[in-house]
Amino acid sequence: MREKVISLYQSEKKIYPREILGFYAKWRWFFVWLTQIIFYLTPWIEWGGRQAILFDIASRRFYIFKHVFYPQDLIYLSVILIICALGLFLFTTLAGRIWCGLACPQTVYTEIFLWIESKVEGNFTKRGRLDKSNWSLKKILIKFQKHFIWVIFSIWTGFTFVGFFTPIKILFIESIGLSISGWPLFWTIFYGFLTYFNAGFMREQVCKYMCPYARFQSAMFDKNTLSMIYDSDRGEPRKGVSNKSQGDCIDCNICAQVCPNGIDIRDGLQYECIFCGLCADACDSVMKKINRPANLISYTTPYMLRNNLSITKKIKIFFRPRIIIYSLILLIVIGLFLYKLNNRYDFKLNVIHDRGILSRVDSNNMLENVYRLKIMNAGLNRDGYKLGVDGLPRIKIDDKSMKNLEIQLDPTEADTFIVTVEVPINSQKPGKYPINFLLRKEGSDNVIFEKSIFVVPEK
Amino acid sequence: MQIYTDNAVKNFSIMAVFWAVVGLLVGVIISSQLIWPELNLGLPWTSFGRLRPLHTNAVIFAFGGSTLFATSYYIVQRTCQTKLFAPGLANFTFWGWQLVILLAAITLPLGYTSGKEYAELEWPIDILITIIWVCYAIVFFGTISKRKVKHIYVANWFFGAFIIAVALLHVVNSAAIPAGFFKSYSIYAGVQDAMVQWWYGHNAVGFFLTAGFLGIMYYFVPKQANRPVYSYSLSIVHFWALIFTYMWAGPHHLHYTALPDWTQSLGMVFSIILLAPSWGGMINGIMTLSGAWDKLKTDPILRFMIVSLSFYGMSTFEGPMMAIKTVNALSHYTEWTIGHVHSGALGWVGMVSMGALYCLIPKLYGQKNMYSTKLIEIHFWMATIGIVFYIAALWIAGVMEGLMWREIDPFDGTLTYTFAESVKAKTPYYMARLFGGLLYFGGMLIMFWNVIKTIQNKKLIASKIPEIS
Amino acid sequence: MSNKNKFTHEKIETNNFLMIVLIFIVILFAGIVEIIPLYFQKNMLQPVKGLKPYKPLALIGRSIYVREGCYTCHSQMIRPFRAETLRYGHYSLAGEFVYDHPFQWGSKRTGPDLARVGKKYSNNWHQIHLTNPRDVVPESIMPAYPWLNDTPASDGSIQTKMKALKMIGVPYTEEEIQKSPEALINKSEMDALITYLQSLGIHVR
Amino acid sequence: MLGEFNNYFWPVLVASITIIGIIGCYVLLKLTGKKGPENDDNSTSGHVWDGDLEEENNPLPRWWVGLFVITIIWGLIYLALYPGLILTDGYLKWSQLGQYQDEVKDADKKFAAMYKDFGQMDLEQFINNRKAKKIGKKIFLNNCAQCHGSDARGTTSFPNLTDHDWLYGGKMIDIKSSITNGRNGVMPALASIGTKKDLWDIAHYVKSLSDSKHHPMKALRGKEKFGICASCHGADGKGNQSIGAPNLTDHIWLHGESFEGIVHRITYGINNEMPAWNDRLTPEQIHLVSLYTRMLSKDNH
Repeated sequence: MREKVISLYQSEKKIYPREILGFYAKWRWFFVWLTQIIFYLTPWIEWGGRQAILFDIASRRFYIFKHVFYPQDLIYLSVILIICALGLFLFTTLAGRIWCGLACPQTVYTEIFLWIESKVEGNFTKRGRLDKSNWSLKKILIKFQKHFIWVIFSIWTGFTFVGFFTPIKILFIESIGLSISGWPLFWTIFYGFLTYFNAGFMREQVCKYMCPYARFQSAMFDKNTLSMIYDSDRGEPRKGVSNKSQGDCIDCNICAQVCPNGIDIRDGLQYECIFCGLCADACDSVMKKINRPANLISYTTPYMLRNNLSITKKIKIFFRPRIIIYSLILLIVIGLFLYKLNNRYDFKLNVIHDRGILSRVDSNNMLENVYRLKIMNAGLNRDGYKLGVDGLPRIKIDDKSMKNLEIQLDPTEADTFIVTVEVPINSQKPGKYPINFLLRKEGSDNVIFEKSIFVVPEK
Repeated sequence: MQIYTDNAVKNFSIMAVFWAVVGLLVGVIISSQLIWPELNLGLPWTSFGRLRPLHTNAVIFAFGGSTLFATSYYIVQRTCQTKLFAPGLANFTFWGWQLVILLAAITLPLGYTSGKEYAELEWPIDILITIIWVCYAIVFFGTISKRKVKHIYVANWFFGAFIIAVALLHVVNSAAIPAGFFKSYSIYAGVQDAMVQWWYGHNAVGFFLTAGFLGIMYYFVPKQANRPVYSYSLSIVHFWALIFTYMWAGPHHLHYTALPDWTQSLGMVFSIILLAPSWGGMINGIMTLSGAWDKLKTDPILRFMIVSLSFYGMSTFEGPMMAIKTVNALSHYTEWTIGHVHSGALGWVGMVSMGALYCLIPKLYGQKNMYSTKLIEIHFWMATIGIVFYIAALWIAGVMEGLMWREIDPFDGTLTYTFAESVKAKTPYYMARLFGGLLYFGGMLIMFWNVIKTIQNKKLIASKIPEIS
Repeated sequence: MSNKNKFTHEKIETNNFLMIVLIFIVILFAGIVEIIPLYFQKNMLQPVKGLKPYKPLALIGRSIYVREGCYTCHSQMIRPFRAETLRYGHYSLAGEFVYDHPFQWGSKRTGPDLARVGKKYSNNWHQIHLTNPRDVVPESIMPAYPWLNDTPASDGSIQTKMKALKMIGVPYTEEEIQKSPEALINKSEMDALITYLQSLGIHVR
Repeated sequence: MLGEFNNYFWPVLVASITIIGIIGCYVLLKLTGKKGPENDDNSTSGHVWDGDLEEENNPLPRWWVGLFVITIIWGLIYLALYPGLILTDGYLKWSQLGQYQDEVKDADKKFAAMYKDFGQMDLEQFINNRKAKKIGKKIFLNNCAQCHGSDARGTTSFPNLTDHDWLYGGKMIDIKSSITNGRNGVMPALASIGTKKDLWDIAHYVKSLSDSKHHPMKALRGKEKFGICASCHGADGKGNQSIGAPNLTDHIWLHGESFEGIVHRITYGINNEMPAWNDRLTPEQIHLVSLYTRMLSKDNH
């Protein structure tokens, strides 16, 4: 055994992916545009005089179009998380790492940054040459230009991100006046830096080493999962342009050159592969040039590749039990979610039985319980509400508290109302009885029922 | 012909599966009690405060402990290519450990507790644990001493650190003055007791639930994937850095308490530094598996391993984040902490143990595979979906209650919510958590059945020790 | 730590004894730095003004608090945030816990913090609440503890308990220990637990 | 923090082990990264266990090393800025109590202006000011409702604040004083003034004062013994607000109206305590909640 100095760490070889256009690339760009338009424009949309989508963490109100959510509504977020996870399971089992290839922000921003890079520095060979060349004024200028655009883009991204959490128009005016400060400034810079660093430098390393989803997804695969496959039966042996007895692959290596993660798909499926399909695009364009059929590299399953299946067979493969179970669970959860969301009233009622006074007898021989009712207006207008109570014979809200029950609340206002409820003494045996409070919004049929208890004490 | 001594391994493996069922069942019961408090049926022995220590002890020390005993005895023999040192002592540790668990299962519901989390057992049991642990150390290090290969395999570094550290933690934290046979008082008080407790508590996670299970990972992942460990130098750096830094991180359980600022700062700094050493294990595991990517499609055991490593990565990222004071100010005392613990416990510890046991049990009973691979598959999916429900619910519940507790009315500067309102708002999350827990528990029942069927088909075999090449 | 890397790791991983010793040394530092100095920092050991060791009935109450695992759901540690001091009272001080063997700061608030619950509710309220929490707080998910009403507080162990605590530094006098059983006569566990709860955090306002 | 230690031994130890430990992590990284046993083909370490377990010689991933180094540097910077080494309180002089005091100061400043306006209000202005009423109610609910009930109508032993019966007077100044300094109504134990029968007679007399059900003969006997009671409750039994002795001639029975209860209180006395709020509420808040209480009693009449 001998000692040998090896480097402290593995320096990543920088990858210079070649630009390519084609079927998959079009889809990729489509998603870049789609996700980015949604991301950059959403905070600017107005609804009813305020920002349509705003997660106002400082005041714990979350606005999504007509809905105003309170911290108690975070259950919807929880359900969305579950839907996302189940959706990820379903899509991965069905179509592999399609999320990674098309819609993951890491991929999308890397794509954008690469595009900027290629516009400034030229195509992949020029970029490689530039990086190897000695530092000169020209190189500095080119590099400066690229980083300048990257930084501007990153800051704008960070700014937009913050705009989801603080009103973006005010933020915009503040930043023009250079008076943005505190947490908004920190998060703008932080998120901007993350974008710059991840999309500019880390790129495929995030997918290779860091991303837990990438690992998860690989565990979701089964043998019928769609993946990027090189048809080695057809392609091998390579270099087959002139010799008919040989395979279709002419070993032009373009498939490897376009790969943003720097792998050669012809070595088989690898964990680095994010299913972006650029190798398939590249190969198809070559196949077209040499008059061979497309799809030497294609998005399929080994089984489908080897057997020429009828459409019904293919459908059968797609609708295997696992897919059906996932879809069913997913549909049920989504259905419940939408139902709950749709039947959600824009006001809330919370009833708390008084701690200090369990029950007592007043001078008119009525047995009384006291409640605090917290009523929240989650709507857009100032509204009035009417309160009632039921659940026991002759139960009613006592006259004194009735006087104070003109409930009027501003939008997003919450207030507590004190209500004394009474039944005639001796009308009930000692014990605890369930009762209901009913709150109706004036001018509508929306009624909230909220359960509580009425305590009748031992003698 | 030399034969491995697998008696204790077999016993511990089976009991690990059994205690997992018990521990998870208690978990399901107490999570139901948080929705329907009457579910203790009016009995003192089944009330939440007595069953929760039973749940934590059962899953950590009974299930986790038995798994660690089983796998470490198995691995240390294979990687030293020799039979166990003092097999009789190993059998003693088995019966002793089961006795400890049994005593715990009796005394905890009866309310005999020292009142320190994860160290609730009273002093006579603590002494028994100490004796067993010393025997464990003798068997383990004894076996290493008579190893036939020159190098100590990396899995054994982790097992070794786990055994030594747990001994130290247990002895220091359990130091108490007895007041009768079933009652004792910690010799530390107040601030000092809190610091000792969380120095112990955090490293019960760090060494029992991390270092020990990394030992399991370092054997079964390369074995099952049939690939070499990814990086030798990474093993070295992350091992020493991990065991050094982990010990410091305890005070992050005491942020913003009466513990002095300086101790809190040290806890936070080392918790952050801990991120890279923790991830070292994940990288080594995942990169080892990466070469066997195609096997994931067909081998459910590898799926358990890769998912457990993903959860390990997520939890060890989340941990340092929650150790940051500003985050901790929100997350501490909330369900978020419980969600974090379970992403580690169900995701990492549970899944890697299941993977290892699925791998181990057929081998021990002369079978090629488990009774049913299909059932392993079903177990895997039930467990994974269960975890998703569990942690998605508790994360959000924690953030919600953290926000509600601190919400100040911008109007008049007073609190917006009463505590009871935050309790009430958590009910739907508790439901989702219970559903997730039931799925995970159901998966474990399937495993239990699968294990029984596998053992019924057993062939008695002697596993030979291969010659040193 | 790095000292062993002056030579290669080869030496360590081929030597069982060296491995054990090095692991032990490496894991020792944190405890030395984080735990022991707390015994030399003055205000960590100084009781706050007015704080006395738990009276016999409160001490029994504390054992019940520990026995029932109240710490699994209730913290006793108010953090210095305005939202907490508004809700629970003055933030907790190290000097309030010097007689707490073991500490009961807790790690989870399924129920509210109890560090200053003393004198906040009436004894009667506690009695009803512990017998069935939902009689007073309908939203509560706390278990009911009716059996505490029926169990006597005294099981003959109070003097053993106080002597044990005295041995580890709680300043009980011989006289207090001598007289302690009297304080438990005709008291139920419910009384004891309530007495303990009413004694919590009352020395700092 | 250094001042809390008697000498430099522990502070120096803490600081040095901490710094050496953190830097040691870096040294470990540096040393291990550089050297490693190499096999001839450079791919594995050359060690083999259990037939097929091997280790590859892959170097550390660069980003991981970067992450490790960044956290180490961050840790050192943090310890320079924040308290951690005992020897220094850190460049920022931060402490959690300092942070708390700042938080409270900021909040006080933020709400001071609002409270200043409210602190001068009279009842009329208060009733017409929605915001002031809402705050008054909130302060009441958060602090007073625990005993007096959310609707302020009290219960046994906790006075109803919405009637016109005031133990210590119902003027703003009285209410504010009650809240600010608390009240402690002490009725001494009077078992010694007579036999058990005498005490029962007094109870009947007390009941007769409000024309409640009583035995006239016993009451008559009780009147003779009432003298000592009159020193606080007055000869006419109308009470004394300066010491909080209740009016016995109305139908309000704070502690219950049973004979047994009355006799028990005469025998053993009673200690009725209302805590002082001057350390939890500001004068402006006390003003507001007093106005709120006044309003409630006004509402009822």
